[in-house]
Amino acid sequence: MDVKVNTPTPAVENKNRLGLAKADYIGSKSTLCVGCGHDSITGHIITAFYQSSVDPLNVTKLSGIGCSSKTPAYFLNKSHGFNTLHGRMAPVATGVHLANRKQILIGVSGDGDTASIGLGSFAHMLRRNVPIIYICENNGVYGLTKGQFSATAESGSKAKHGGVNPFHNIDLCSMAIDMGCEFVARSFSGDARQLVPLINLAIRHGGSAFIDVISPCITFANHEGSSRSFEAVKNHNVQLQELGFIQPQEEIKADYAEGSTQVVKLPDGSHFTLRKLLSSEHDVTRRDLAMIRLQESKAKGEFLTGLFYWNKDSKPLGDQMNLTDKPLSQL
Amino acid sequence: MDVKVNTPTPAVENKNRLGLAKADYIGSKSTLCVGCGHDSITGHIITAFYQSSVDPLNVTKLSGIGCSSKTPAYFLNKSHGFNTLHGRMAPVATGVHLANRKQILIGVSGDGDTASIGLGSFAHMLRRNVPIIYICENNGVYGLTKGQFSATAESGSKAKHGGVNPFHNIDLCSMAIDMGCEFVARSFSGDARQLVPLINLAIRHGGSAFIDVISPCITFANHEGSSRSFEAVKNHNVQLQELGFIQPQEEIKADYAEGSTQVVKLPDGSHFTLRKLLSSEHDVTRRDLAMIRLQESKAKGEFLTGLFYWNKDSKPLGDQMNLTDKPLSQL
Amino acid sequence: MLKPNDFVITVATANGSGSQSSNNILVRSLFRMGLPVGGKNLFPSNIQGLPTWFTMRVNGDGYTARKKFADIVVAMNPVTAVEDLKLVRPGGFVLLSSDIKIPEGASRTDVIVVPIPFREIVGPVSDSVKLRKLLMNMIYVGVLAELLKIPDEFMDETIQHQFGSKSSVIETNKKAIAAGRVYAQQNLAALNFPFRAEARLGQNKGKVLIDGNTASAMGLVFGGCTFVSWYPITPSSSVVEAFIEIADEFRVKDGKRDYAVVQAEDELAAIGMVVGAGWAGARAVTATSGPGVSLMAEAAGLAYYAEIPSVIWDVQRVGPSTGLPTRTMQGDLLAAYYLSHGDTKHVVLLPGSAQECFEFGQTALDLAEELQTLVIVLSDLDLGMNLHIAPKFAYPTKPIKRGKVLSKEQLEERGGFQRYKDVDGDGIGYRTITGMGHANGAYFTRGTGHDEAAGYSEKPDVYKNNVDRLSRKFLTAALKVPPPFIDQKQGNKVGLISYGSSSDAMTEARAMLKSHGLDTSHLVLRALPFTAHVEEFLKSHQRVYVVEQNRDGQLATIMRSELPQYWNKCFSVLHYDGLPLDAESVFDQVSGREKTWM
Amino acid sequence: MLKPNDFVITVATANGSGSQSSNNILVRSLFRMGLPVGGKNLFPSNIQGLPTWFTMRVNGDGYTARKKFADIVVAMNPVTAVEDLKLVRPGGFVLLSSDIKIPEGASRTDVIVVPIPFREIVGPVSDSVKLRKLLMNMIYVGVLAELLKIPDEFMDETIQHQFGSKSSVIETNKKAIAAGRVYAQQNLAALNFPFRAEARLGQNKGKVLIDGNTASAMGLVFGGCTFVSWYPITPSSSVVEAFIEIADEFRVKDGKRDYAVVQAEDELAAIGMVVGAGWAGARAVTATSGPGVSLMAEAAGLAYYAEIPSVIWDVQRVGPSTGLPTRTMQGDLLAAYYLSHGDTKHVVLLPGSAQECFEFGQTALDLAEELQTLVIVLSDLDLGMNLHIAPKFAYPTKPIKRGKVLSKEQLEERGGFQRYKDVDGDGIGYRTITGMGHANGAYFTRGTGHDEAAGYSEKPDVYKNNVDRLSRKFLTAALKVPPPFIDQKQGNKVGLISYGSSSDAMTEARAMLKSHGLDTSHLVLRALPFTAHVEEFLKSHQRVYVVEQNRDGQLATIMRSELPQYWNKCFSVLHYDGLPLDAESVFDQVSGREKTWM
Ligand SMILES: Cc1ncc(C[n+]2csc(CCOP(=O)(O)OP(=O)(O)O)c2C)c(N)n1
Ligand SMILES: Cc1ncc(C[n+]2csc(CCOP(=O)(O)OP(=O)(O)O)c2C)c(N)n1
Ligand code: SF4
Ligand code: SF4
Ligand SMILES: [Mg+2]
Ligand SMILES: [Mg+2]
Repeated sequence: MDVKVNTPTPAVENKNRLGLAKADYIGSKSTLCVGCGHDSITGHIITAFYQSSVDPLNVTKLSGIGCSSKTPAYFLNKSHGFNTLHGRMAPVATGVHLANRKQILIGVSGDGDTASIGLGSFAHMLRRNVPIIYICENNGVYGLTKGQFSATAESGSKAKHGGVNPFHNIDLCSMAIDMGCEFVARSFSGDARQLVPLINLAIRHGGSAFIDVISPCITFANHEGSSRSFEAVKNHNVQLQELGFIQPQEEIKADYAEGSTQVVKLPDGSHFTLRKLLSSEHDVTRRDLAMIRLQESKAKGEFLTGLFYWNKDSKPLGDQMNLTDKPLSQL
Repeated sequence: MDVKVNTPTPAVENKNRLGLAKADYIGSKSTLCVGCGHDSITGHIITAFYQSSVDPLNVTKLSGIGCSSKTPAYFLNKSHGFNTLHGRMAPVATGVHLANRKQILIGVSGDGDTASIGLGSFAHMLRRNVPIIYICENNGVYGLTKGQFSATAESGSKAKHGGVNPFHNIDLCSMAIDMGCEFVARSFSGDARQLVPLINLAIRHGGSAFIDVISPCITFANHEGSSRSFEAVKNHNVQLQELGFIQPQEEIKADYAEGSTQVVKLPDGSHFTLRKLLSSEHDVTRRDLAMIRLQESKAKGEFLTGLFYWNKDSKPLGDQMNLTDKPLSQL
Repeated sequence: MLKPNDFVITVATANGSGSQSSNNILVRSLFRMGLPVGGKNLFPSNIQGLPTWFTMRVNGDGYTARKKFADIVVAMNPVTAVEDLKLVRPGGFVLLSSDIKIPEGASRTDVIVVPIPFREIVGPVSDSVKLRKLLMNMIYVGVLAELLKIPDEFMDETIQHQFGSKSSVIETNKKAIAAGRVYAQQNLAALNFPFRAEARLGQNKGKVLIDGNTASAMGLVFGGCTFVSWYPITPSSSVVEAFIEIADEFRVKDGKRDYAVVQAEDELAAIGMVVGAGWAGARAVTATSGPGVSLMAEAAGLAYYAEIPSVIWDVQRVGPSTGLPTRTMQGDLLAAYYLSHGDTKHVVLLPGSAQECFEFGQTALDLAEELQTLVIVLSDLDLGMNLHIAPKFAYPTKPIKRGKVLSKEQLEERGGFQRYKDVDGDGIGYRTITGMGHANGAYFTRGTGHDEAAGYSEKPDVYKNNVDRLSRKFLTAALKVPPPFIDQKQGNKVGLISYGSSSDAMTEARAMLKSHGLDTSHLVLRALPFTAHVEEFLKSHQRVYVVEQNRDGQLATIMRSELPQYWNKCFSVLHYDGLPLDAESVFDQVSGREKTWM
Repeated sequence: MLKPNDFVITVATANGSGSQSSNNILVRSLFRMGLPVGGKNLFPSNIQGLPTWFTMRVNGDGYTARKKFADIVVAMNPVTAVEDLKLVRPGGFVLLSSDIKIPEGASRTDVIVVPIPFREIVGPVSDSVKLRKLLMNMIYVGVLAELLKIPDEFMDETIQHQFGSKSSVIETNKKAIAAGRVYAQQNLAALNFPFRAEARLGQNKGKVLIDGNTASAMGLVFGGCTFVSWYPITPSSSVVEAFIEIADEFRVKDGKRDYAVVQAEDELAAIGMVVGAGWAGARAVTATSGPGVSLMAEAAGLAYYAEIPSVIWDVQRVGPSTGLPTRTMQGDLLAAYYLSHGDTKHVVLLPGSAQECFEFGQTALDLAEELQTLVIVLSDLDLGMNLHIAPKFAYPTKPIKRGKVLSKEQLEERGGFQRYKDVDGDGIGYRTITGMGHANGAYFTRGTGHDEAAGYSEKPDVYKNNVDRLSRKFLTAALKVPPPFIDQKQGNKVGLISYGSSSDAMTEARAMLKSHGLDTSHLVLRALPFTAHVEEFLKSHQRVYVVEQNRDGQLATIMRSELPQYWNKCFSVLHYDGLPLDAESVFDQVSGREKTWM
């Protein structure tokens, strides 16, 4: 795919290679609750797009419906955005991509939006490998409708006003792998060091890049007994790797000689780095291992985070279809 | 769950323990194409219900829309049946179960019905463990609308009139396991020896019992290049176990002394037998192993069949909810 | 001093700031005094931080509909203060948090702005910063209680009731209220505050102040509902949340429930479950709002054509699309009536009060089973989420009607049955339910073509006969649905037709019209299809105003198409800005047009 | 001997038995002779084995609508033979496979039953059992060709065209036809067969015999459609299947496509993709049928309210619910017009011929972009899947209209834009498209409340102004949609209104009425909202019959609600048994009612 990551220009202080300041990547003021995990993620998105010097005019923002789905209004206000319907971001994204496959798509959805009403379409979007940075801001509840359990809530988790979730929870990462997605990662809203490199990498991914971000709902799921409180997440967060991202022309500062860090050079001259943190061997290029890692961690009751699976050479839907170079929208 | 498998009565020739003949389990004449895999499955369902001496008055039949979904009209015509909407069998089953949880539910769906339009609801039904024998008659195409690829068609498979499927195929068994289903099996329409014991066992399962049955479409997917032709299925079918079912009071004829056969006694006095056929170790009580087996076989391009995962003590939705014993429908 | 018991208070705060319980205490204290009072919450589609308004109206004559302007505005929210100033009518009062600076030129000279140092007053009440923030809202309650002369006893009772056993909470709140009172006594005496609440002891005896959704939930619980599925959506979620709470209290025996509630994965599934449960013999309902109704369209057609008892409880909000999720509208009438493709038409119930929300719980389920079809109840956000006075609900005495369901014995007696045969000439066949235990009891249900014996058929005449019977059944429905309420006087030339949450404003508007010399009749429509009364009403008036809270005059649309002969008598009165209907809007439109005849 | 070129043949076979290509050869040979001919396939919702019927009608006057009875029935299917006998009119002929035994008493004496030993005749034609089974169908083609005197040259041309390069197939088929001919020559001369096809050379020059779905696909391909999504459903699948075939031929350059087609996972996704593609600037359409339309309701509201160009191509079948998937009906008019909750109303196009299916491909996309909204095209199974004569389609010369889309330069010139501002007074704002490259070009689209600048808003007046503008836009739509075709004569008291696939039967019915002394005017409605012509037409006639293929008189319902003042002139003529409309049904109902005035 013709991903529009721009070629470097000389660095100016507080400007990126496009000469844009971070402020050029912000959006309108958030209306979410103070302390909501989603707002942190918005910040990380802004950082990554700024760092990667993506031209906002080449970006299209999408979302479904929910607190999480409001956030595209809070970043990249120079980009077109579409806050669609509850659960329908995936098909809308499919159409948006095919209409103009030169655009970089970033979609923000929630766990209700993705794992309940949108589950089927999410799965099918992944099968088709629609190129989109798909961020699920996963808090285990329906925030905007006031705290009902979502399908990703751990079984046994307690609701704010009593009630225990009896049902098996959906792990969107293992499902994404099962559906053929070629970029599957999990992170935590509070972890800029992990999430920002992941978004930087996702910006350069050819197909669907799915990032499940645990993002606590401060209002309805931050109490004791909630499996998604900040507390619970911090206690159970196990990182698979330490991740890093080095922009094109940026100096590779760290000393990766020891060998425990893998450095992957990307076509635009940037580098992605992974340093193994877990004892179990993992190879991000192997789908079966990714699935096994997730099964193991699930059995242990951990939130395993990191990059699980990645195919560098992912072929987006528009390429599969042999579309003309000129966007269909401009014909 | 109060599964209504009836207590044995003295055996009469050509009658089961309820004193019913096999003819008491049939339905109206099939209108499917001659040679359609679905018709064979209908036969196996009739056999299993007859063998297990299930009273047809305690059975409710459900389906979605498709050639496959027509088949409930072709068996158990003394049972109430509901041919619902395309992709909505799962939620309808949820309501039917809760209205009267004394009924044994058998649902027949197709791969279009289950893996495309019904995918989300299928997944959520499994999460809730709605007790139903859920048979997906999987031919890789939309039979009733004349042969378009379904989402389970192998990528690379050829359509009858040209066209190659470019997309990742959904493996309903691995998805079912991932969604928490506690009875997951795959079989082949032509394999009575494997499928009939599976249905017999499913009749006695507490929760959702999912059986993915490869069922070739003779009209639209039986040509060369189709990954689901009778030919292709026979060539790639790899059996995980040899399965058997021994009804209550039936003599255990085979000599299982050698130890390679596992005999599981069920509460009603029947026995389920598994004889290992594959070199890889497998334990049907372990979800993670089931997932790994499927990943392996997928990588090899096999149709792995058999019982993948089974939790004997599955707790159906109605029990989880603490419903009164009397069916809600009779209040 | 104005006459007592006639004022409107609007409190402007930020969402999630804790004003909800303060407002609740205030409005419920007024209720305890025996006053006619209503409470309306105008909130944003947001969880925390955006502006929100709560309006209480006390009116001695019983009018509790929204008014365009308030007599008293409590302005706590700096973000909206300038706008909030505009909410008060000339001569009214603004209790302005003294933290807020109104910019030069934005203030008003025609109202009395009273700065109040809420933050300072609350200071001594609690040590906790967090608590003080919440208790600020209790200060204005205290100030208002003092200004309006609400005796402590009513406040105390209300607080007691609200917080129950949490005695420390009770004490702190009382302390805050007292601090407000003291401030007012010491500083606001000079105001000569003209509004006053005067107790009418016993006048609210046997009544409750309740939101329509809770009333609906009670109606369903006591109306024999055994199955509920839902997918959360504002403003319908509280129907189910209240159902769970009430049913958990009243319908659990020996730890066992005689009802099931399932939170579905979406609305397609929610209605699918209802159709399944209804088919298998449960009394089943799903609650939703507009977007959910749209998603239920396909299954609605199935319920209609395969004749499956089922209920959709639609608490309407502003559409189209996601619209304004927290604003009110009567915008789903056309969608509900014609829901689904093909020739479909559904029975629609239109509750017009909290009392009716309660009653229609059973009515909807009864009609669904008697008519063997989908029934759609249209409530709305104003009716469902705002506070209305209603008589205490009595346990329903009407026997539950399950319609033509054949038991094993009845089937035996009849020697068989044909599911879709019109034995009784009313278009309604007999059905059996799974597990009924008769060897000839089974039949096969489908949304495809079927004959009288429920066999598959594509035959032209079989299809036609079947859908013609469904048309007959719809005629039967017109005999069974709740007839309209009619208040009619011989000689009245002008009639008004309204439905749903418009009732409060209508009563007031009629009084206003009457005081201006226009005596009007009133028909409150309670269901579709139309009963014969509607035509009678149209016949007996020269001009009929159809009042609706939508843009397109959806009821008028249906009236013209079904009773076209009266088209030139009918005029639409429309209100569709997301706010509850107010009497003035009706009065203005009706009297404005009546002038052309006067 | 009757007059030539006036007969109806119905062939009764089993589905999947291979009769399709035989029937095709027959009907296309008649077409090649220059005759007015239509072909209708009446098939079951099944792949193989169930009964199916193919009817060809040749009519010198050009009437090709369905007739209630056939002149000639070819009875190949033992299962339905007794019923099939009833399809022939008194005096007609039945070519009965001599494998079929008609039970005593079931035969008819008022028709001529001709047993034909198809199996024996086909014997020598091929050695293969399987092939012989298929070729049996060519035998009746041969017999009919001989009886009707269809010259070999036309048959040969057709076969050549049908089978192309497969010369062995051509030979075998010719052989079978010849065998049928020889049998007829030798055995049926004594019949004195009264029907005859007489060539009208050149009369079908410049014309094609085509199904509406293929025509629609061509219209979309040449009308600038760049995006198609679909979920397979009868009878709409062939629109997309034909689109793929035609676009693959005409719109691939250097191996690159300038269009995308996605088979979606369901209809919710299909419309979601169209909305996404339309929003991002593609010309996007999805094809579906009734159940799909119901599932698209929520997104339809989004397209309306967020103003997104999008097209639904609904090939209607019999509803409600899954209904009769392979039968025809005009049952989705109300559903389409009011699709979705809230105040929504959509532009609906009503193609009435294969030619219009073609034209409306571009028209629908143009209107969707000009009006920035959803356009729903209502075709139906009869129009879409049956064979109709149409003029050869010319490559469209109308320029493609993309509506108010601002380029970077235009935006620069204007110094900015407000997405939802009614700059031109027609209710339509200006839009920009992703990737247009201007720093001020972006805006945020939502299905929630928004102001002129596309900012989020819940303000009452902002909401109201916005939806009032949408009402204005709908008035603009009424000026832009295709006006009706009107055939009107001064002095005609009676007018007929019809739409869609009814046209063929209408033309014939009017001729019948005229020959009985009733000269009628005719308005063929081609779109909603109504243009001014509709009212003009109603005004100028005393009685107007609204002919529809549905139970509920859906167009009449809309007419009463929008033009109620004419209610007492309008009468519904309804046909809704799943079969295509026939002239007699119209004639009977109109003349029956006219008697009350005569
Ligand atoms: C069709 C439809 N159904 C229901 C809703 C109501 N609704 C709004 S947001 C939401 C769930 C949001 O949950 P999630 O996606 O997890 O987002 P969060 O608010 O937790 O970030 C629901 C059910 C809706 N807008 N549309
Ligand atoms: C809502 C809706 N969309 C589309 C259809 C058309 N349709 C009927 S069956 C079918 C697919 C059937 O495929 P599958 O479930 O695999 O069954 P099979 O015929 O292959 O056994 C489709 C798309 C429909 N009936 N309803
Ligand atoms: S309710 Fe929860 S998810 Fe929504 S904004 Fe508040 S903290 Fe965030
Ligand atoms: S089309 Fe295929 S799936 Fe359908 S009945 Fe025929 S063989 Fe079976
Ligand atoms: Mg969430
Ligand atoms: Mg299939």
